[in-house]
Amino acid sequence: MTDVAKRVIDAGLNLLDRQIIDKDGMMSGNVDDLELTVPEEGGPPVITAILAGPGALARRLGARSGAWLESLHVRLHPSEQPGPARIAFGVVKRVADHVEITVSRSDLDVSRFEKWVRKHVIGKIPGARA
Amino acid sequence: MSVRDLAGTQIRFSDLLRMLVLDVESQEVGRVHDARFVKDGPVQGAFGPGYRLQGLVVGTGSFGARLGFDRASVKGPWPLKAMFRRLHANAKFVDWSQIDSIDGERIRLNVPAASLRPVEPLPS
Amino acid sequence: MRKLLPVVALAVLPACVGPALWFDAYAGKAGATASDMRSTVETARFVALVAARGRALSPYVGVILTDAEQDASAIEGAFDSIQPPNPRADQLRGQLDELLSKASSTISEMRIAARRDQLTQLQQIAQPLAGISDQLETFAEAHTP
Amino acid sequence: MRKVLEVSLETLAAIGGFVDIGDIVANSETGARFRMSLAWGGVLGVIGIVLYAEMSGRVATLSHRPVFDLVRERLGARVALVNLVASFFINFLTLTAEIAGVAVTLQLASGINYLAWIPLVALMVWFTMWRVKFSVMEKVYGLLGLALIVTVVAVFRLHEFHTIVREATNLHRPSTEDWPTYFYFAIALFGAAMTPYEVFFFSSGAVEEGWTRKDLMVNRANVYIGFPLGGALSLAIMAGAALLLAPRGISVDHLSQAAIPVTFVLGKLGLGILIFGMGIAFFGAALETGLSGGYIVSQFFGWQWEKFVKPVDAPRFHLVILVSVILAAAFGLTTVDPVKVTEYSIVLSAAALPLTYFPILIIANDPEYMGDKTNSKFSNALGFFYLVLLTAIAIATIPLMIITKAGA
Repeated sequence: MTDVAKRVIDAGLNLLDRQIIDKDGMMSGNVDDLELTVPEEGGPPVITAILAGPGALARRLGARSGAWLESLHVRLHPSEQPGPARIAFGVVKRVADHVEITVSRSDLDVSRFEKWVRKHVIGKIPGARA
Repeated sequence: MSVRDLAGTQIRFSDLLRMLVLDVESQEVGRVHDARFVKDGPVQGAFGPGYRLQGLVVGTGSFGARLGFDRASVKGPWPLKAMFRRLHANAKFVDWSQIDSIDGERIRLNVPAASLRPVEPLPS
Repeated sequence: MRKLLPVVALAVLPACVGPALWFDAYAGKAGATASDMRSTVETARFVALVAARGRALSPYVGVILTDAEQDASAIEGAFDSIQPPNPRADQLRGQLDELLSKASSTISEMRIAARRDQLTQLQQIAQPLAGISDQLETFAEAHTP
Repeated sequence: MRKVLEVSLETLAAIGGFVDIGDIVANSETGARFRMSLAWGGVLGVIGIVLYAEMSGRVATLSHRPVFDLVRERLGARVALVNLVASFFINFLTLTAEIAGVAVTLQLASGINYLAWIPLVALMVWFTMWRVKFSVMEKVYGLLGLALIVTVVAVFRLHEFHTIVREATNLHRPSTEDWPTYFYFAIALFGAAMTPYEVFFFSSGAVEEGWTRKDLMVNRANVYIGFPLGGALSLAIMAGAALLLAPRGISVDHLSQAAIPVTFVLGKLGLGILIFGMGIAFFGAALETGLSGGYIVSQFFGWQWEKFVKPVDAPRFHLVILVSVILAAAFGLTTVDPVKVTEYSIVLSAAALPLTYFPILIIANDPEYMGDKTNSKFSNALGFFYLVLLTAIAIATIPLMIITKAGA
């Protein structure tokens, strides 16, 4: 168990702003925020998800740049009221220097912009797949 | 909102950070700098037991709180270490059970500030 | 930018400064202009020297003289656009202007020769620059605040 | 034996890779105006970059994390964003200056105006980043950049070594210059040696190449031998300007003037080698700054950034690079003076450094990341001294820039 994650952490120091690595070893965003859920039966909150991408980062940047980033996120996102991209803590494999997860980044909502850039810009340049 | 009424709700960690903490006599204790979690909460899928909030690290002067001089095993350089240690010397640990209510930007405690313990270093 | 500063600095001087101060400021800018032009003149002379000895590549000589020509005309233009505050300043202006325009036209001739690949003739064309450079240096020293 | 060869090859490449347009401009200008009296500014900068580059290489090797990743983690999202915006902007200015600088060297060789070369240079810079392998790229421009040794040869041929040393060790301000200008140029020299992109590139490169503890020796050799020798090339440029330009009252406003001393002493061959060396050095620095822009933005947001994965697997990283190169070329084409852009980039560099170096210094002291390879007492004392110095410079730069009208 010590392998997976430390038993006691300060989330700001040990979890926030760390790099997320997917099951293929690819960088998949940063831990921009955490979702805490207070259990139905009461008691202290538990970390239930990692929030990543502009929707999550915006709130931490404070007034102006945050609002700008948030509006950009809302405008570019297909759904009406998009929340931040959410990665359930259940898919976390390891918390160390990096946060490793057991799914592929292509299945994550946080990769939306990346996919767009790949499809419409970078993928169209010769040699992009070599 | 009283802590009891929070059951089933969600909080963003970033909202928790920087919240103002007042003790039972409405004395200002400081702001939330960090939160300590223990891996013994409800099971989160393959991750196993989830991280359960144990308590908050509360202090005055947020500058450099993230640097970790006060908690991690950072060794030096000593002038920096001494400076930031001093800056955060008055940091307090607020156990979850000592929280009475969380309202917007404020956290109210059910104990006086004087009864709060100092922050223990993280076990390595 | 160095070259344009005299103009800017004079333009922003408050109107309330007395005539004596105005003259000193003008003379200071004239001194700085002379020193800038001397740098350009010496650059041209230097290149003529190495070109005459067949020690420089001809595109390089062309480029450095084109740059020098542009600098020279920029320095001249910037100085001419400064309003001399009084008759004493007019005299100063006339004195420096002559040096500036001589330097500028000589460097232009050098550029023309260089572009025609007449590198060996450069030193002969550059001859007047020696005297001009000395006069600019004297002028600059006399009017540096 | 092979390891020794690899080390010496890399170290040689580090010498050639050290010099960029900022070093050439700053050292020529100050040599021509202040002779050798500001040599200490360059020396101070070289010691600083040696110290922090070694630290960032060691941190990257042991924690597998590049500098900007650590900046974000230790300073938090908001302060890191401020650092990102400042560093990216300065890096962009440097990229513009390097691309325009390569174009100017092509102009010096061909006579064709540099503006005509900018699009071609930008395309070559981008293509190299798009296609060429990291380790090959770094070694090729580093080794070819060694052509700049002509500057040292030229200075030796002048047989005025004692004059240079005497002037450089006699700390004084020339009577023709005032104190603010003197310190403004000291900051320029300092910033030219300690550009922020160097640690971004160096640490990201260490992560890209998968350095392990065994490579720490290569890291040390590169930094302790390569950088000071690279710095010596810069000092040779200053000395050449001090000996040949200063007596004639020539101030350096164009790159072409920076080549005068070598041309005078060594003739056509020397000039040819110098132009080639400058072109290669600027090209290499354009690659380093171009990549650094992609590195820091990606590392701040947590995007995939490594160059060894296919571009389709790191699309946002390559998008940042592509857009920066296009914008830098466009900015260069506005006929903005490359020498001026360089001057601003190096002076602002010095001012932006504390926010980047602070986290490096802290992590280098954290055994949780570094194990037994934390900083020695000596590097900590020196590291702390530089942090104080950099902070003082960061505060003083903008006022000095205004007082001296940017060194005019």
